[in-house]
Amino acid sequence: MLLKIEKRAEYSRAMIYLTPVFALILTMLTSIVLFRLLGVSPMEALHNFFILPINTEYGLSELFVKGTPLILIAIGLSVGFKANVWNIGAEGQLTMGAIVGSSIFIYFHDIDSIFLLPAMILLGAIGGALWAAIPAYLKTRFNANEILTSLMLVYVAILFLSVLVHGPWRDPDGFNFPESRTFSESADMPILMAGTRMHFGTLLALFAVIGAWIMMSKTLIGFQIKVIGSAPTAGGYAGFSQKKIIWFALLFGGAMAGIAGLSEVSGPIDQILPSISPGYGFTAIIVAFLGRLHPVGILFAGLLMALTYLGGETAQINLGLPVAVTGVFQGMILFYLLACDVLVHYRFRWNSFGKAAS
Amino acid sequence: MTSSSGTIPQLELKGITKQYPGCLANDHIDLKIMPGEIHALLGENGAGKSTLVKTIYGVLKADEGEIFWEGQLTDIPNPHTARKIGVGMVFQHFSLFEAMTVTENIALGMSGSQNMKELESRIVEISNSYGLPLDPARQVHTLSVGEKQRIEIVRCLLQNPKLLIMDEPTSVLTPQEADKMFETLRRLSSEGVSILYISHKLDEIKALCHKATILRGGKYISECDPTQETAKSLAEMMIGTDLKAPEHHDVAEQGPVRLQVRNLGVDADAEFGVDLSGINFEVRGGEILGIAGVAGNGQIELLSALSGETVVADLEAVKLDGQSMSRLNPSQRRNLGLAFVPEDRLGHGSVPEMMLTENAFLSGYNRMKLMRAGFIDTGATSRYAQEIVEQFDVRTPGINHTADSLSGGNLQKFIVGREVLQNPDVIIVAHPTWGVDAGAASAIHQALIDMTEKGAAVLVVSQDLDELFAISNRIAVIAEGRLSPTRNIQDISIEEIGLLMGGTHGMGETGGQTHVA
Amino acid sequence: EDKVGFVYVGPVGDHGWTYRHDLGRQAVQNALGDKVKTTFVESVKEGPDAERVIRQMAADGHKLIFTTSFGYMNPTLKVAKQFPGVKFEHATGYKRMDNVSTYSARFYEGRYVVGKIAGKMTKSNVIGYVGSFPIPEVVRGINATILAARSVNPDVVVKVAWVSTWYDPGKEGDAAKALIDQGADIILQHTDSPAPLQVAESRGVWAVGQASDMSKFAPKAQLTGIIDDWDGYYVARTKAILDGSWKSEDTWGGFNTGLVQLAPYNKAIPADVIQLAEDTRKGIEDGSINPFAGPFNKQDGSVGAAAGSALDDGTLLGMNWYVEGVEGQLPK
Amino acid sequence: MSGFDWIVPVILTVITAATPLVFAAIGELVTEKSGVLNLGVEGMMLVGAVTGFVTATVTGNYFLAVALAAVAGGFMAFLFGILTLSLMANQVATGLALTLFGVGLSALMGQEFVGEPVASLSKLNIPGISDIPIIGPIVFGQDGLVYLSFVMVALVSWFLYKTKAGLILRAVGDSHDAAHSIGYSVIGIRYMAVIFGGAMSGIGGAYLSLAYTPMWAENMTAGRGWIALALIVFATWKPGLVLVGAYMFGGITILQLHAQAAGLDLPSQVLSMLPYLATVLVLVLISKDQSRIRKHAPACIGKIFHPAA
Ligand SMILES: Nc1ncnc2c1ncn2[C@@H]1O[C@H](COP(=O)(O)OP(=O)(O)OP(=O)(O)O)[C@@H](O)[C@H]1O
Ligand SMILES: Nc1ncnc2c1ncn2[C@@H]1O[C@H](COP(=O)(O)OP(=O)(O)OP(=O)(O)O)[C@@H](O)[C@H]1O
Ligand SMILES: [Mg+2]
Ligand SMILES: [Mg+2]
Repeated sequence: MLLKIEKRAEYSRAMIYLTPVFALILTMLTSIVLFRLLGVSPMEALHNFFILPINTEYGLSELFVKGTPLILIAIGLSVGFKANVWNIGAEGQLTMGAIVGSSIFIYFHDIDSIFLLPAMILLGAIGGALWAAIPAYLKTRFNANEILTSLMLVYVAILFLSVLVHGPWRDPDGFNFPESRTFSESADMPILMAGTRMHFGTLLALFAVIGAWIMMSKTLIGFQIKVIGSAPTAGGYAGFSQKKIIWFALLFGGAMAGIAGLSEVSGPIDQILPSISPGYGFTAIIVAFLGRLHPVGILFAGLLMALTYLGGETAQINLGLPVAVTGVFQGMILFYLLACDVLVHYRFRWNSFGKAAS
Repeated sequence: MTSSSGTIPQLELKGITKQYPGCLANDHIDLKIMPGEIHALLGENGAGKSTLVKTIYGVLKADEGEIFWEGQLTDIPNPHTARKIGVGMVFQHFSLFEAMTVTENIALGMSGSQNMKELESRIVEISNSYGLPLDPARQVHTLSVGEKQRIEIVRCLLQNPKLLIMDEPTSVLTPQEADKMFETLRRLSSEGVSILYISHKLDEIKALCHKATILRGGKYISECDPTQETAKSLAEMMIGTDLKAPEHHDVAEQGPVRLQVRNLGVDADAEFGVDLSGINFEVRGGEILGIAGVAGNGQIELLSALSGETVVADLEAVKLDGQSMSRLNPSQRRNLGLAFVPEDRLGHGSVPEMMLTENAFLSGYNRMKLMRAGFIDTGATSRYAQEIVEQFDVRTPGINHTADSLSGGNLQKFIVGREVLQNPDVIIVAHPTWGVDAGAASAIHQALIDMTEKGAAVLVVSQDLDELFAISNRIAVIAEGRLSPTRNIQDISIEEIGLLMGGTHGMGETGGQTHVA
Repeated sequence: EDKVGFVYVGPVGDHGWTYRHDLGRQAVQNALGDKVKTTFVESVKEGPDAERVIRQMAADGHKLIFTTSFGYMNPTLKVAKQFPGVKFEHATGYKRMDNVSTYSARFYEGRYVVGKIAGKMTKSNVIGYVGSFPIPEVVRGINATILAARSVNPDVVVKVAWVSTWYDPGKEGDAAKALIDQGADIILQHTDSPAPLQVAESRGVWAVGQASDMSKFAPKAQLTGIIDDWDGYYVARTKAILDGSWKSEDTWGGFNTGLVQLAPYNKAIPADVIQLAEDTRKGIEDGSINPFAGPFNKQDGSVGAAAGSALDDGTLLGMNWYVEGVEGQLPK
Repeated sequence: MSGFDWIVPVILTVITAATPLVFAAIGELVTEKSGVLNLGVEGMMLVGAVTGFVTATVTGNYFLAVALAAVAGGFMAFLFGILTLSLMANQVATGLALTLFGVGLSALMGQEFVGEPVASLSKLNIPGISDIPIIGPIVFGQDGLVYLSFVMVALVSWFLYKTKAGLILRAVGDSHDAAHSIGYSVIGIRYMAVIFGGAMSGIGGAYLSLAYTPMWAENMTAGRGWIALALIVFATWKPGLVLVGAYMFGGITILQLHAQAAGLDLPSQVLSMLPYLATVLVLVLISKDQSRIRKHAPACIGKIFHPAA
């Protein structure tokens, strides 16, 4: 007798919804051990991680604030991953989006116009896309591996931001501290719900989810992306250009990351700081795969990922659990989610003899 | 287990059963092979042939059943054991490593460790003595399919097998190459080596094999002596019903020139590709032009210049109904009325992980008007896919199943159907029945002949001369990137074609025997 | 039981900036543990996360919240507006409100003393300085060092290597090595890890500890160390909350408040140099010495401060130029 | 400073900066050659770093410390293997999750050891020989791990290209289906390659906490795991080039610090960009020769293998 993993003839729809539940149950079981070891009541810890952060309206709104950049970026990346384009430099594109998007405010901060914010969002998208255009160019022109180029450009973008914030973009009234002036009313993302920080960027993220869904399932470009990603030769046969798709995937991913960056600085941050993202560009990669590269999946995965961060903060405050525990706990949840996913396409069977059920 | 007397079977299978999820691939199959016997395993696509031989080689584990090797009950848990007791196998889908050299590939197929220098000289020695020349230092991805197969064969021969399993070995070989291989097999047989031979080419089976076991739907059907049967009777045993030969219509009325190629030259972009030069031919409406040739003589380059995957600068080079297509991409060419069935059905003609509906959309969206208001019209796409499946008898549980879940023959029918239903003016088909069983092959041939009746021009590129002679009106041969003048099919013999094809690519000598149907 | 919250920018295990603040928190817990409960959140990134964490603490019933990084300035103010009943203390910033105090330490006073020692101890007349980012806080320290060093040894120069990070032991160590290879025989740093001291120890040159006494890492090389000591301040401010005397104020304390301290002097320093250092420290403490008193020139030769005058706090706060004796261009 | 005096210390600095990268990259190279992409290098390095440090502090035995660091890194990789090889989870996501996990786990393990110094790994010192100018300190004055890093590169190179086992490992990375059908245990071989990669990352981490900067601090790898990953692509999966890449990257990092200390008039951040920009530039130059990349890049990288049986 042997436990055997067997491919399902067709993927299981039920498992798509059930595996997160399995993962959650496994997480809870393991948490009992983990938190006992740390001398904390497991029930209380789980309550702090999963319930407390979002049991108020404000907490719930914060879930969206934290989830917004993750979802925006993951949507962009998922399109690239579908096309087999491995952009892992979203963090840099986010940074460039924030920089280019806010440049218009930094240089023309007196502007008071309803067109300012739309212009900033547009420029944010352009900034991110331009930064992603570098790997796209190097890939299509010189065949340079985009994993490496996009990753290296993350460091360059962050250092470039540092140059700006420590130099020309400093708030003139800010005693030379590395911060820009704070954004004016018309450069701010409108708040969606009074008294919270949930901002227009969240709507953009929802649009992105719906838009990407339509694009990938209903449009020719979405179809082309899937074909090129899955069988480039078949794409060539159909007349789809691989280079064009590489460009599109990187520019789209860059633009989404750029919008995420801009919506962070003009949303909750309100100014340019030396660091504008706690690694959203990298975390979003996990979100994209956790969401199985599907826009709706990404929406949920982004919110779940955000929740683990919020939960980590709550657990620190209320239970004195160090941030390290959040990392371990997060890693554990992700491991279980990824592991349980196997059930969507495979099933376990006890391999006994001669059982040939059909 | 050393002696192999004349009465103890080399290999005997009893009640081998293998269940895949949702498919009983082998259902209590019995089989017996004597030493020195060449034994054919016949069956339609998906009958369970590959499954059975993979079980013998230890790649798969049977759910039930017993294997007797030289009369003794033997467990073959993995290929290493199989090789150790003397089983060698040439896979249907090559088990080769593209980024490695011939020597490395062969070393990988042998147990234990080898001295590479020594191995190289043995490769040269064996491959020459059996007439399968190989350059041990070449990287596999630079080789033609025929050469790739030689690697697999030489890999087996190096281990002095007592049983050699060959899963569709000739589907990629020229007649000359195939004949060479038959010589090799007969020699092995006379040396006492048993051979289990799978092929869809029934004439071949008749000429080569002593015995045949026929499978259908995973079940053992019968055993027979192929020399006493006709190709038709063998095929009918496999299918279980009557086989209709394609109705060949004589050149009823020669239509106008539809596809015209003038002085086409292409520089190959792949490292070991073949440059094309001075290619001239035309295909008229209502006729089938066949292009024969050994793989690796420029077919890939020619096909991609015709399909639009490679664009050509010279506007005069490729024309459809008088309109230049040279600089158009594949989808623009389709709009003009071109359809194309590539050689590699999985990954080129279709996207393996995509559903049949999506694969129908892949090449059909323009001509079949499957887009509405800028969006994919899923309803129309499904109807189109359904139509292909029904009209071309594609056996699949449903149009929502992925292309890679279809057997090769069924997928080929689907792809041909997809192109044919687009009602093209010109259709180009590469290797239309590669590895496809007799029933499916005749359906595909019929579809192409039907196209000509509608006035379309059909271009078939193949190295299967039987096939070309069965359906073409005219024929030309491609060799080293150049095309011979076209000849009417009545005016040329298989031998002549074989001569034109041979002596060019890696084969040591020209001429020799040709394979006669 | 009242709650006092701390928001940290790094992990408490950084052995630098955050580590010292957490020692301060522990001091509060030890001193007033029967009356207050301290909580903290570590590794809170400047930006939206900071505002959420601060707000959550405020909403959770914390009476006093210390936000311990410059980048928390605006988030602190935003939350403070929504929670007028909660008191906030923001480290190293310059914006205050009725319920927001600011506090910082005049680390440059420590650097000035260190500069005197360095000027005396250097043989090569090159002081190496491992910088994090070119912000006024760091520039001030560099300038204080060279002013002091030149006051005892006019030939001294300071070479700076910026590592563009607060915390990367490897890179900080590499910068120290580069500086030593360029002739520096005293390594100063404005980054958080003890790596530069370890390098100095192994290369046989002098170094100065940062934030904590780092002599464990460089028993032979550490001349002294500039210690951040928030314990007293945190305990005092918490007490003020408990007895209701808390007022919004700006604290920028030096030696005189105990916020800045020096680690024990290395035994290898000659007595007269120790004497000089101690005199300087006392002078600063009692106000008779102002590190930024003129006359001195800026790097470009223009007057930094004229004789008889000294830089005011506003100028110090925004300092973005080098004084004479610092080599290289200040990144702008 | 006269003549070439400065060269020796610069080279010594470059060696220490490059060594952890060499370890992590050469291990991950083997993993990738078998067709598996493990992005969790950073996490594995950190767990190795803390394990090595704690062991050295507690036992004072550096040999044991390095060995246990390798075991710890290997264990992390084993977790990754269970998920991606046995349970067929996506490798990219699992690798990233492994990094999150490793950062947290190492911090938990090291909590009690922050701010504790440990003696640096001792250097080889052969009186007389190590004092030979220039050659002496560079060739004969390193700690054991530096020599080991070179040995590992040579060993991996020999293993991959000169042994049957190495051939099999490359074959598994080139086509897992073919390897399976001629009888190799794809999963088993990949487990070994993945665990070896983890062990090397663990040693790379231990080099940081025991030799480079002998201390433990949270997150002390500061992104070196990512650089190691990039170096493999840069090296087009060739062991020798990994060494070149690591030393080039380390070299440019050190030189830009020297340039600053020497007063070069450029923003420090711009100088800090140089190693990254140089890496991209060299990659672009290398990428022109596609056939070489095709020859060395594992075709199956990141793909999930599930045997049909
Ligand atoms: N890995 C697999 N998973 C599920 N079903 C499979 C698998 N491999 C084969 N099958 C099924 O088993 C049956 C037999 O397949 P097999 O490959 O043995 O056919 P075959 O006789 O070799 O066909 P062909 O002539 O096309 O090569 C097919 O119907 C197929 O659907
Ligand atoms: N992963 C799989 N899941 C389900 N069925 C599979 C899978 N892999 C292969 N099959 C089945 O295996 C059968 C045979 O596969 P194989 O690749 O041998 O095709 P084939 O029919 O032999 O085609 P050809 O002869 O043209 O090579 C197919 O019918 C297909 O249904
Ligand atoms: Mg088969
Ligand atoms: Mg077949």
